[in-house]
Amino acid sequence: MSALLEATGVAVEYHRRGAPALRAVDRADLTVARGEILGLVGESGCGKSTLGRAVVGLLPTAAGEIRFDGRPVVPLGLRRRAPGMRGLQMVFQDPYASLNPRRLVGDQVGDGYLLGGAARAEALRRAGELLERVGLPADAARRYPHEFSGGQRQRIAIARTLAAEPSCIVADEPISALDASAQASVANLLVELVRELDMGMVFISHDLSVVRQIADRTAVMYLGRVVEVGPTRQVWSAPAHPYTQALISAVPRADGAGVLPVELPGDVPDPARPPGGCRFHPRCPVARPECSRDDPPLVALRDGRSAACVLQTAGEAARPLAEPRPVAAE
Amino acid sequence: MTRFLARRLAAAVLLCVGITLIAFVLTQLVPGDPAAANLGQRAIGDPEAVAAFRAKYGLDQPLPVQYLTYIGNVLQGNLGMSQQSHRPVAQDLAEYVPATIELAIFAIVLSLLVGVALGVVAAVNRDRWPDQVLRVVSLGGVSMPTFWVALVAFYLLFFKFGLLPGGGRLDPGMTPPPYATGFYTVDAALAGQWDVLASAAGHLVLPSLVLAVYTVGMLMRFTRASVLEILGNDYVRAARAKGLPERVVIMRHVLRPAMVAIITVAGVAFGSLLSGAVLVENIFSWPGLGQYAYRSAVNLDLPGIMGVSIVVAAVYILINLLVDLLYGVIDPRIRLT
Amino acid sequence: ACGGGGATPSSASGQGGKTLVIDTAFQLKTTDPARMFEPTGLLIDQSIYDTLLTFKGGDVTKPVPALAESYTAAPDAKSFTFKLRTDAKFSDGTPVTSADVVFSLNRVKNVKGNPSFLMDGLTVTAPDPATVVVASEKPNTAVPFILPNPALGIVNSAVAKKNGASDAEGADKADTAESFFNAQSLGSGPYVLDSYSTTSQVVLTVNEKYWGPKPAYAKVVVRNTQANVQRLNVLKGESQIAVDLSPEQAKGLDQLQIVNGASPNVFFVFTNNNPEISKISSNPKFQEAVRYGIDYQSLVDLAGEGAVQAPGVVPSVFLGALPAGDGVKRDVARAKAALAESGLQNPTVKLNYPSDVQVNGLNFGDLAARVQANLKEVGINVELAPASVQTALESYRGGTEEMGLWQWGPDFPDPSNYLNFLPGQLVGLRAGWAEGAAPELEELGAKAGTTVEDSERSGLYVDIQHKMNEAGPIMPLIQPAQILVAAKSVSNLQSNALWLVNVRELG
Amino acid sequence: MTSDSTPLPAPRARRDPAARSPWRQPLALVGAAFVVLWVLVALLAPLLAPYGPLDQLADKLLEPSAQHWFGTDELGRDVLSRVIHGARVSLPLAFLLVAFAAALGSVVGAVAGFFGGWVDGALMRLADLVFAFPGIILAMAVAAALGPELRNAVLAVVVVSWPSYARLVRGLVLTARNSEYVMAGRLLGSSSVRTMMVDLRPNIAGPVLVMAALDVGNAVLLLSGLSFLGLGAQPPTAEWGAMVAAGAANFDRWWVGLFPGLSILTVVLAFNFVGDTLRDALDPRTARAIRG
Amino acid sequence: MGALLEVEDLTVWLATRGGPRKAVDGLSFQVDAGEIFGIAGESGSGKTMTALALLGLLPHAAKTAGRAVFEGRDLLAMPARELRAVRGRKIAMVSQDPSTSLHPMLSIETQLTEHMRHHLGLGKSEARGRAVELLATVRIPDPEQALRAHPAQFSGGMRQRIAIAVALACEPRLLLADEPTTALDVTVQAGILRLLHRLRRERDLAVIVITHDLGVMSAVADRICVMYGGRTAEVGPREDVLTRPRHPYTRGLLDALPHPEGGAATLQPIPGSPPALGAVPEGCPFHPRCGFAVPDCRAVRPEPVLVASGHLAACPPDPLGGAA
Ligand SMILES: Nc1ncnc2c1ncn2[C@@H]1O[C@H](COP(=O)(O)OP(=O)(O)OP(=O)(O)O)[C@@H](O)[C@H]1O
Ligand SMILES: Nc1ncnc2c1ncn2[C@@H]1O[C@H](COP(=O)(O)OP(=O)(O)OP(=O)(O)O)[C@@H](O)[C@H]1O
Ligand SMILES: [Mg+2]
Ligand SMILES: [Mg+2]
Repeated sequence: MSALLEATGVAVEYHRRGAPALRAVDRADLTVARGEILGLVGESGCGKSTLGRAVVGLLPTAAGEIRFDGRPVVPLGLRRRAPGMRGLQMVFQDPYASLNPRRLVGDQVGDGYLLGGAARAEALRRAGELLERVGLPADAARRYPHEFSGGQRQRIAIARTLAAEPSCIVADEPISALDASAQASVANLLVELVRELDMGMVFISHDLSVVRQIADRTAVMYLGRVVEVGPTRQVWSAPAHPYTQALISAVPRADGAGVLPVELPGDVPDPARPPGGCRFHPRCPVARPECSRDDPPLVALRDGRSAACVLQTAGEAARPLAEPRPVAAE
Repeated sequence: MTRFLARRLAAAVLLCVGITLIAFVLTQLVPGDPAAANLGQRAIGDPEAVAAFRAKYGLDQPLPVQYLTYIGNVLQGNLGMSQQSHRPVAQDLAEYVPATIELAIFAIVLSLLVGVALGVVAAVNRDRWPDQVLRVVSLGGVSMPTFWVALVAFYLLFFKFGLLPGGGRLDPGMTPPPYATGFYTVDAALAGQWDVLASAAGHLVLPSLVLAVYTVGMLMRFTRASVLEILGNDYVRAARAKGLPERVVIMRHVLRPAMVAIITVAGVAFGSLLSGAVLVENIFSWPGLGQYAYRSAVNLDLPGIMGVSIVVAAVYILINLLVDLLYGVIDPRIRLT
Repeated sequence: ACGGGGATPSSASGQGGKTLVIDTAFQLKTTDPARMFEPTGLLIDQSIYDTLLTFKGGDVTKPVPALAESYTAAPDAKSFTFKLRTDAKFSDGTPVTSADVVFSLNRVKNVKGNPSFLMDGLTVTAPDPATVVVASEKPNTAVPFILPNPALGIVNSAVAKKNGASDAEGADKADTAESFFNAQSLGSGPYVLDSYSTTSQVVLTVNEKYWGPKPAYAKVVVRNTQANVQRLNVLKGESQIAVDLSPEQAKGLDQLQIVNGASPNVFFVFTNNNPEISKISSNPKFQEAVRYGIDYQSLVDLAGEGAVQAPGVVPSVFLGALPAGDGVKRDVARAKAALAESGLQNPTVKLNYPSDVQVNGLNFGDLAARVQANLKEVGINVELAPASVQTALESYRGGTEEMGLWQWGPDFPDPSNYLNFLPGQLVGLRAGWAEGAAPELEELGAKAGTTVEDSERSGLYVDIQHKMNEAGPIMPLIQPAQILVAAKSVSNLQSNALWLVNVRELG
Repeated sequence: MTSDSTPLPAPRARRDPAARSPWRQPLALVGAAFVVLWVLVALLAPLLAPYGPLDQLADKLLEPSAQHWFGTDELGRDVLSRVIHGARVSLPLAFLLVAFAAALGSVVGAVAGFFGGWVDGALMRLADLVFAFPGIILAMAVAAALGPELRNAVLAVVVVSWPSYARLVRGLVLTARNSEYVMAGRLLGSSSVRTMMVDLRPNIAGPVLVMAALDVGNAVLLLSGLSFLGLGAQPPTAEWGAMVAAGAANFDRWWVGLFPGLSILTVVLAFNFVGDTLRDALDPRTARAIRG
Repeated sequence: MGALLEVEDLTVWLATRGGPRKAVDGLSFQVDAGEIFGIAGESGSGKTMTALALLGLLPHAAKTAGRAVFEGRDLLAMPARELRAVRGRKIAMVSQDPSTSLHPMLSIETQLTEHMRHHLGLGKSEARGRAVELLATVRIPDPEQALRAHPAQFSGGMRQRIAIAVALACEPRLLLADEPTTALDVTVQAGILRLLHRLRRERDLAVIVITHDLGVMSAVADRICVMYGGRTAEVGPREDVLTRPRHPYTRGLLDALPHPEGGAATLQPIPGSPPALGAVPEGCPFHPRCGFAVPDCRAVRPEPVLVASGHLAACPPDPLGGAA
């Protein structure tokens, strides 16, 4: 399976006036194949959105290489995007901000066809079809975004990207702003589309349980780094990085058992001043002395897994971590 | 904060230089001839007198030289000679600027007190009758032609009912206090001349009331809007949820953040007071910057116009700086970064 | 504490004596006599500085002794000898000598300020400390009428020199005394300068060393006040004299005294006599049509009470003025006939005027509109071309206006000033009236300029004006009213054509 | 296919800009009525005015009467007729002024916001400069130099009043430029110019319009102020500011100055009523505050 | 021991452009002292309005009906003055987003002590002392230092701890926690949930936790109320409601969650979307989306009935009854 989208050693910096550049993503690697959903998880501020935007070319990279369909992704400037890049699209988190409040839904969805060279009438007709395809009535085209619920708007946003006939979608928290039931239906729609159209998808989320449900592979980010990647099932059942493990055990389960989730003490450090050594070591329950010195690279383990932790050795199977103790029960 | 201030100051200086350049270019672009404007009927016919005039004010030099000379002089505190008052512009301004600033400060303080109070009342009573009434009041305030208000107020309050003293900064014949700041009220107090102080303060009331009509309206509108915006914040609900008296909630939790927008507007309002002064000073015989500007303009007194522009720009910049400083006082987040 | 209704503001200044408050809209740039030529400056300097000769009250037809006890004119009108009085002292107590006079007058000449033209062609010498001789290159009958001008006030030369004043050639660069003059006066008049500002007020206090009778007011405050506010102030007793009220504003102020003096300003229209500028306006018959087409009476009505028709270019208050009845009367029939004779069909002309200045409360625009309406009735279309005074002056001075509505304020109250209106002279040229256009008139003018004897002079000027009223491109229109409104307590108030208020003489 | 094909819910009012119809508010209605009234007066002035604005009738300074509703002035002109004709002077020029300032400012702001970088920096510094420049003084200088004509005053005021539009538009473009819907459009291959015209223009037009509506009132105030000082319209033009100045010469004849003053007040007030209501309706900030 | 708070038939009308609309419609529940009571439901179901109604903090021009008896007195009928004495003192509130619920411009000390001084009449230093203790209780490192700081200097989790400290300052009997963890990361959320749990234990504090996250419910709540369209769908002990739901809506919510053990099974969304304010259908509000709806559901407004011990559900057909 050849990679559809491939990012290697990507770094992204934000330049702020009167302050040093903030390296929000640092040496991150990602690959997505056709028909595959890659889940990207991590705490707030760890750089998921930044990486996602850089990957589609909305942000310039400070280092590294991004290739889509074998061609390099060039950051978007004032010019229009190269036609070959239209296959790489993005779905945003906020269904209110990602649609223009003053344009008809049909026009916005039709844009994709129009810009692909279709005539206006044709574009509108096909926009109507697309809207139906994502589960909206055809007359939705003649309405304004504010007339729709959050879930419906997200469907409109998805329809809009589909008009560009993408082969890869980066979805940045597409369901986080939605109600539980809408979350489920939008997530289902995305999965269905990926399977049906044989697309690749990067599904960014901070909700591990959803990622666990729909992603084929999962990448875990911490403070601008990808610290672990692997097939979802394995990552979930036998995390290779202590951070992955902490994330998983912090998720509460609606099983009625009244079990308090496990807390990961401390906060995400300021990305402008990351700790030396392994970035996770100040919060790591199993940190060793050398962790504050050496910054472990992401190494490939066996079975398509990778992790950036001293506990793991390149080329070997993931070494199981100790069960997390509920620290200082409150 | 100090670095922030240093940056602002540097920017301010640049802005001042820019203003002089714009003022200079604009005054050169206008086709009028200062010699014609300032020499008498007969002297203008005399080429020698015209040449003398041009030489005296350096108008015979090439433009860039004129500008550089001007900037050089400005840096030494020399704003040139006014063609219209035959005095150094700096000396003129030292006399007229304080008169206008004193008036503007009076007016802005008045406007802040009244405008903010009424704006809060309107916001707190949103959509109820006090709000509706105050809305008309505030829009009325910003819609009144200042010069007309000035005339009516002068006629009624001074002439008809004799409630307030009339034109000028002091009662006629009263000697101004010794010059220290140029603000008569301050100077009189410094010199212990209480009758002068009373007269100076009395004469400030009418013109500053008139000027404040517009700014009160302006501040009311913005206060209302920003208080309403703040009222919608979670932290206000949180303050109420703490069971604090409404007075405390408004004064401490609402007004403080609202002040950020209010002082911004107050800064702009102060600028508009300076413009308003041009219209009002004439009517109240107020010997201030406005009248000076008017006379400079009418007489095409380039050094005078430039001087006024620089002063107004400097005031504008100072006000902005002050507003920035106040942001820091009000909002710790700004102070901290 | 606020003197809202106080009718006697004198209490504020103390020192006994009364205070006089005069409200006027300032036209003031300086009080240095050598540089001053604005109305407010004239009013102020007249109270500070003595001149060789002066005028009494409102009568500007007769120069009377001031610092000069007496004078004699040479028959050729080329030299005038003045005998100085010996008791006159400056405000610092030093006596006034002929050296001061020479210094003062030469300074005016050499500083090359606005009033320097007054000294054009004049040289001043002092044969002895009590005698001054003013000599003129050309015969100049106007000298005794020029000398009362406050710009020719005599300054204390010793103090002035110490403070940077110079009367030598090159004084325009060397003289640095202006700011000193604006801080402190150096005259021998009844008042001294107490404080000075070009926008708020000028305060004069009595000169303790004054050689003449003590003036009635111990302090004079001249305040810069808008005309409409002046009216309220004087009504309320805040001020005693209002200078800039229009006749309309002065109506119905029964509790006050109103001093009506005709203004020496004369409004006139000209139709350019230069055919290169306009074939229409230079047509003599057209000029006749304009002359008789204008309704002078309606213009007088427009200008309000106190205004009069200007019968000739010389204002009624001056020597040589025409009697009121001699002005041109409107004659529509004659105008129409003249227009028909001119051969012009429905002519259209452009009337230029300065739109942003007022003279004695009168707008050029209002006058122009009237003229337009008048001429319409005789079949002449007038297109109004208002412009700012700065712009309009340029075309006026260049003599390129087809038709112009302007005003002449006298430089000095002598009819010789109006020789400027003759062909080839300053104003004549502006009206396209070239030298040689009216030889008879020009000859009369030359003669008037050299005649010394007043009654003879007067007759010549009358002749000149009669001739000008018969033909030519210049038509005098009106003299507006110059009104002083004052509290009844001010006695002996008169309006002077030169310095507006006779401050010195008030009782 | 997923199942969410149930009928759409009733339109959600909370984000609907149009649903907050400003025209229900009495103040806006009064304002709009007055705006329409004055525009009609300006258009139909020759038909409405009983006399010509410059006709000097026989009697000066007559009190208001059946013959002359607003009396006559110091030259015997009918004040009502002059007030009516005054609308033809002030309104078109105010509109013109605002239109020019808004157009100039919008273009500058759009370019600055769009290109960013040094273009933005340079343009915005220029705007700061002009903003700090005392407008009325420039207007006075221009009037003095080019001649005191309302036309020149308008020119001067345009020169100094574009920066507020530039700032507004730049701000809007900047926020919109970073908004997700613009990014989405760009990803679909929309060129930046097309983005500007299609995606940004409709979002910018509203706020600019509101600002302009409020500005018309300010322009009327400024122009009449200049005329009052004698630097705008010149006699005998029937202009309100100049008429107030004429009225000021004679307070006893209150009608000469009162009616032109009231005309200025009502026109400005009307535009402010309309503009203020529009702003409340359009400005999401105050709108949010109103929603609580 | 009797109920600390007894809400009966609480109805809230909100003012909208189209007139008053019911946001909460006849809600009843009770909270015992020392109990964590959860209110769950989708966005717009009226959870927040319920909490605000109790404190008299509803938006402008809102109206209420029903009773909410707290310590023997009806909160809804109380004069504003007295209600203010209850707020912060007896009933405190923590809201969703700590970055907006703390005043950004006031120091932590001011925010933590102002109501203590007002309600308890403490002096400045006394209040300060208690503030330090409180911060220590919610595990803020270096409390002395923290008092001088401003909210912007803390991370989201820290801020929420401080907000909880503010709420606890006057030792209230009841804490309303409106989505206290929604804005936080799961890792931080775990800490806050533990804190609530501990406080309840240590202080005998009753807590109403409002959330749409059934996982959070499951972790801390003793009893759960599920709301839909401003009404109660189901109330009961945590385990009963989450493992043996009796209302199709609760069932739907649970099914929409990712399966706890993962796996390839797709998620099960509830069809349609929740009703908008004022557009709640007649009869059972859930019937248009309910797979089990019978004609009666359309017409008859269901009232919660006891379906098991302490477990009420408002679904007369009770299609899930047999599933238990
Ligand atoms: N425009 C920006 N300018 C400066 N810093 C930024 C900008 N956008 C994001 N950052 C910073 O970059 C870091 C990564 O942000 P990013 O939005 O990529 O995180 P995220 O993982 O998507 O978080 P979340 O889950 O909250 O969406 C954060 O520290 C954030 O503060
Ligand atoms: N100020 C208001 N004016 C009018 N309607 C409002 C207002 N605030 C909220 N609403 C509406 O009231 C209904 C109930 O809102 P509420 O905030 O109680 O829901 P919630 O259950 O807390 O939802 P969420 O999970 O989104 O917080 C919603 O339909 C909402 O749109
Ligand atoms: Mg993100
Ligand atoms: Mg809520």
